[in-house]
Amino acid sequence: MALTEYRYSDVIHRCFRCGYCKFPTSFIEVNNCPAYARYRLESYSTGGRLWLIRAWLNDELDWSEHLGEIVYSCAACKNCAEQCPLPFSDDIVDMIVAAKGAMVERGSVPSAVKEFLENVDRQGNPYGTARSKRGEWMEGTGIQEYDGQEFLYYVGCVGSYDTRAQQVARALGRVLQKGGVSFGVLGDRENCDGNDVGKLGEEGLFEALAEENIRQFKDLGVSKIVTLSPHAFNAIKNDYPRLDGTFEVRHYSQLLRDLVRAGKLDVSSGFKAKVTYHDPCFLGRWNAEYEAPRDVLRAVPGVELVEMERHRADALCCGGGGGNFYTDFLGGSEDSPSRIRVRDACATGASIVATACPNCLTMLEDAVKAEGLDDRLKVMDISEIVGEACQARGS
Amino acid sequence: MYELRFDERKCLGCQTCDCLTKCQYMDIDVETAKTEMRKIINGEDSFVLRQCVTCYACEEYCKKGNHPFYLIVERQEELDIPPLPRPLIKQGVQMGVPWRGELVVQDVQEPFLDMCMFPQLAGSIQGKLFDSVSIAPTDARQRAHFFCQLMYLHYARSSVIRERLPQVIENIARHNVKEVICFHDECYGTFASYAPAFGIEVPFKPVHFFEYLYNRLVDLKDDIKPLNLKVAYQRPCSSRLSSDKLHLVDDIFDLIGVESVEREYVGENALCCAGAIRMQKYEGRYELADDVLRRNIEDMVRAGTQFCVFNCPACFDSIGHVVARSGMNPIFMGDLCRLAVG
Amino acid sequence: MDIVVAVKQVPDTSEVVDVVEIDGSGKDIERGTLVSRINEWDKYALEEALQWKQKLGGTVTAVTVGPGEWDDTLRRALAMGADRAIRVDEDATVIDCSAAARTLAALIGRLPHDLVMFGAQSEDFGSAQLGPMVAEMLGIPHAALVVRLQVEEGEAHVERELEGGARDLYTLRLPALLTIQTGINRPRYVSFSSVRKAREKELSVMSLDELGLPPQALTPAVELARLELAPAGKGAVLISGAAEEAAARLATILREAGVI
Amino acid sequence: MDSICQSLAEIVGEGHVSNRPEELYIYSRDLGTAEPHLPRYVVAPRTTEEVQQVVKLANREKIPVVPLGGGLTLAGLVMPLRGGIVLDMKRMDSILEVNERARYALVEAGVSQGKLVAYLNTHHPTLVHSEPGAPGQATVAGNVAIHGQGDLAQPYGFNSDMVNGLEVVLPTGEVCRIGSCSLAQQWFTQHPLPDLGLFLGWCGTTGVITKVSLRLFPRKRIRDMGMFVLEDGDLVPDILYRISHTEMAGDLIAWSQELPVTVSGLHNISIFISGDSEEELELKRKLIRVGILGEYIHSGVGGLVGLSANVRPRLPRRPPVSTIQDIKKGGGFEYVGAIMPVDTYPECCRRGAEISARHNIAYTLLGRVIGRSHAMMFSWSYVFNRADEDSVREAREALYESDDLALELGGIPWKPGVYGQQAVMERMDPNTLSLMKKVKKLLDPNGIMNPGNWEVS
Repeated sequence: MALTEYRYSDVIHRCFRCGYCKFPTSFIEVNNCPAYARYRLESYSTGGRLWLIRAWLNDELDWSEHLGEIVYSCAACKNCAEQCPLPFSDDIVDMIVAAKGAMVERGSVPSAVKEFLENVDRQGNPYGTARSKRGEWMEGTGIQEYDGQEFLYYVGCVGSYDTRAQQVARALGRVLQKGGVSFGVLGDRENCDGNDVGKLGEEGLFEALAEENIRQFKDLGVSKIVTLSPHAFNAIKNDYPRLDGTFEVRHYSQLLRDLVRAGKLDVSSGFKAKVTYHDPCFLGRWNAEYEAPRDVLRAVPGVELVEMERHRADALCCGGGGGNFYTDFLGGSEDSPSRIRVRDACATGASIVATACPNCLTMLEDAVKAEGLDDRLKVMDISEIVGEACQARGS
Repeated sequence: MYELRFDERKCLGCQTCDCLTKCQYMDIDVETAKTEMRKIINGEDSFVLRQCVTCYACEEYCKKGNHPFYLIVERQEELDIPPLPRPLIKQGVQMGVPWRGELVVQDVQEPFLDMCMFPQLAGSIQGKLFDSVSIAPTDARQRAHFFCQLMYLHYARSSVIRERLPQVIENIARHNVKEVICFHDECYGTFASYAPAFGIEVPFKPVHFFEYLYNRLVDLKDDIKPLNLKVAYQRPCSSRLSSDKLHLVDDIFDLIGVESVEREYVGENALCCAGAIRMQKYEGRYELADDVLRRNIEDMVRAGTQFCVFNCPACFDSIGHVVARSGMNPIFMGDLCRLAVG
Repeated sequence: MDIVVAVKQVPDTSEVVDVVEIDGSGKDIERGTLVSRINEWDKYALEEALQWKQKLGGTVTAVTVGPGEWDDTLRRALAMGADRAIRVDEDATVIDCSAAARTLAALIGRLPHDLVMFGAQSEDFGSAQLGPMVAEMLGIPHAALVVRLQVEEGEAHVERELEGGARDLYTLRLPALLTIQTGINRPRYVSFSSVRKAREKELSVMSLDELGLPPQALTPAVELARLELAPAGKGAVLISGAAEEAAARLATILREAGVI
Repeated sequence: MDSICQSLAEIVGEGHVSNRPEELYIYSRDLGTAEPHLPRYVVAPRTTEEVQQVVKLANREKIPVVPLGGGLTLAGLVMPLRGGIVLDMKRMDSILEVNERARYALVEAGVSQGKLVAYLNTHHPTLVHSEPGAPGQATVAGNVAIHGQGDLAQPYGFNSDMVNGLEVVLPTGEVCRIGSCSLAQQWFTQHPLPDLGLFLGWCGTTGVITKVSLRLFPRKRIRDMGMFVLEDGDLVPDILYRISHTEMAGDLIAWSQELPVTVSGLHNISIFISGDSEEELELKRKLIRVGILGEYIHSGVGGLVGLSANVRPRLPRRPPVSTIQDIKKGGGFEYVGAIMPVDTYPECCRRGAEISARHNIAYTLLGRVIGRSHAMMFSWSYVFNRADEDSVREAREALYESDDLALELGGIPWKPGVYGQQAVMERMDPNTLSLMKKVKKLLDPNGIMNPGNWEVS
């Protein structure tokens, strides 16, 4: 693709590389951009990335696996969009996604990205595990297949296939049951929501997935959706409508808050621990939902909620966004964002780092192991904490 | 060129000279008032031209429907005795120059709300009260095309108003609406008082913002939850050009169930925000501004004010934070009404 | 430079070994729940062909013998960049290599071919015979397990992979047939939109007699007696814990096993 | 990977070295108008020892070394003019010590201005450093290496006058400490030892600064500001002189710009004050407003906005957020800053506006007082469109003309690019020049440190 065909050809040169995109609002650390945190080379900062993209589209640079990795190491966490003072700040992430799109159309993407996309195309999930195994997580939970219930509980790929995340998918199921929510799941019929496929620049595949899902949801008469993953929440809330798929979608943390407030969920057994909350990008910066998860935690007796120095719109991403939980361009170092993040969490003195995203959960959990913090810090999903808090006393 | 239609005979024949005798900033008896007005009419210098703090009030005091304040400003300019330091005049005059693009005529329907220099406040034009309203400008880069210019009465630059106003009126008229609701008192004053006073054609009917609010509230009567608050209204200079609309403030307060507090500085006797006074060049003006502000605020507090209600964004900007600092809530009239209808 | 690439569609068993089951006949696996895809090796053959077309011009034609569903794979080949695709309409799951070879030879024989490329083997039956057989039937030279290719002046210089990573080099006069080993290149990603665009490209279907072959041409030389699943392996150990410990643990296991 | 890359990787770890086209591309480009120059390697060290080994290797192999901080000089001072190794210091970003009582902070060279501000805000709210007003990623060490100034310049002078001690890796590889830290772990003063000021202002041509001890100052609880507006720029020097006389003001900045139209043709003096109490502030306001500005206001030549308990100040963020580079929607911005006598302000403005007009760029002129009007840093800023070669050229020419203007008016270009450096050295006393040459030769026999800059021919 030539620069002239690029959607942002008239904007991309306007990045000055002043570097605000690397920081949180307070400027306390230069590593609030996950990719820059990991590599600490200008090429991996958002500004550097934009300049490199422009150089590539201008034929000043050839495509290389390394260039691909630089571009795809963007976790689409939106910290740059949050911090960039220029008028086009809202478009920055999309400028990078559009460049990924150009690479996808040329067929030159890093191997890990290729696997991710081919797996989703074949099996409806990035791991390439059989579609026929998607529903296995729900065995023995008594959770029903969707059949006209009030809510469709959309689990997503990570919750369906990752062993740790499956526990969370079940935990949330149990909590919803306890809360008397009428809901069902799709099991093997569920397909990838496409959020990360889109963020990897494979617009065609994203639309195919979205249209397929929308058709299925409509056929089943779904009107309300509750998602386990903020990624699915983001896609269904912000992208499906333009494909004529408008549903009343909520992230589960929002639903739990209502249940607790309405007294439909008895959390009186409580959960005694000092807890810090990690904001998932696709809940926080992408959808400005910072309070619901915190409200839920505050509602649980015994939970002492403490904040990390960087939180809410300034939270450091776990490094799993934009498909990186699978492609892993940000892993393998003590500078990996997930490891920095668990060190941040540890510094608060909390014994639990809670999150509300299966991607964050698995990223942080691996990081806790890698940091050897197993004995000091436990990674839990909010639904698990609530789950424990609504165990009837004594049981 | 447009000229001020000032009836000298009315003025010279006036026995009360309320314009000057009622002035809150000058202590003038009828005799002096007569002499000074005569000088002013004859285009001679007068201490009035220097002592005037440009609060617009005399436009309201004058019972003869004459335009003493417009006249004073004319003379301040002719005799080159402006109340402000020159750099601030230059700055102010340049503020109204469109420099970020030509006028973009949006397609709008009535009711149409003219936001003048304040598109950034469009955020509060929403909800039931405004559901069918379309507004312009919506983009800060467009605002100079809608700027009513009346502010320059504080700058002894009536000529600038006359020079630019016709174009601004033309810009608004190009939106093809019969009625133009004026978000800002200043705009209403411009179209309803200043323009006629200078024989400037206004091809649409200006509607006072409070008039719209009042009528809309009447429509929504059933949705109104009385707020039961004690409020004080901060009268802007420009409301002196539309005293006939002042009753709407209390009418609205009644509708939304707020009590306007008993205070000294109210109605004719209201104190301005003193924002203009603070910038003036004469010795003591800065201190005067502080004094006016202090008296105004103390009066509100003494009366047990909970909310201080604004129409003019300039007033809000210059004293809103002091109001807040003194334990009251500054709020625009529109937002107060929105609270009431939920 | 005209290149013909033979491709095959296979069931995707990569991630799902445990769900593979033998069907009633005992001669095939349950294909019900399995999704199918292009044979891994064939991707490399196609990529290699396309890269040479890019360098030298000419055409790339993808061919296969198989049932209607296999059009998906041909479409994928077209999406990758092949100019046209031809399917001989026969159920390849019931015919043997020699039959398939005869059919393909007949087809390829009718097409312009300076180079013919096969994947080194198939993921399902993995006999690795088809390429060589076709070469023999066409009477053109061939090289198997090619990991490097250089084409110039009517000759193909190839590098083959041998046991233990040894290599040998040959020069073949064109036309020639090569079976391509994985790793020779990095097959491109085929974007969804290019698959959509490929729908406009030519995909023709031929029958045996259009190729002038009698039905008995498909009589198998060998017959599949029975399929069996490999018995589940034993002694798998799951290592958990922090990276350092895990690594240490693994090292000891390997040492004990005498692997290192 | 060639052998040098290999050995660099052994020093700093593989992930922190690159000779790949992508990194070389990014590090070959400055944010300003300077033409790109490709490095051969990019290295991001974490410790002084690593820096030391890299420099030793470079000195042995005679490869240039260019230390890079925030990369925001805009004058191309951190571009590898002769190739070689770009040393990205930003990984060395630990704040090692803040001594409240002696009021200093000891930081590694890669610590950003933003981080120091944030760290002091949270952990030492009564202390503040002189923040230069560049984007937050500018580094403390980079700033003193170029004689930067900050928002405490008016009361306390150049940031490089606030250095209590340095750790430097010499071009020949020795780690050397300057100041009290050379005797013991004490970083509170450079004096009374013999002056070894061989690194400040040398732009990395005499060694790599790895640690800086920077003076901190009392941080008052409340900030306030006023804007004094004038038409007549000739009044500015006098007013600045008189305000600084009151000793009540902090940062003092006179500026004049063509856009937005509102401020066009005017001169503004931004007056910053601070105090621990309303009383203290009010005293300062009065002394400045009534004592100094009153007569200008009453005569109608000056107007005051703010500096009042009853006017809410619009205070800039620290570090400030700048968007000037986007004015042309072109992402390009560079300025010539020069240390000038305050009296030249009017002439700097007049001639600056002419230069801007010649190159049809809206003029943006600013003078920040340094010390009690001892000098000012005057900047002529030019925005350009990075995607438009002509626009870049216009800006570049305007910059050269501004360098010449600064010298013509008796000032000295600050952190000049190569063009400005040459212009300065042409006018310099030959003995001074040869002393510079001797110092450079002595410290850097192989000429590996940031070659092409401050090169005495």
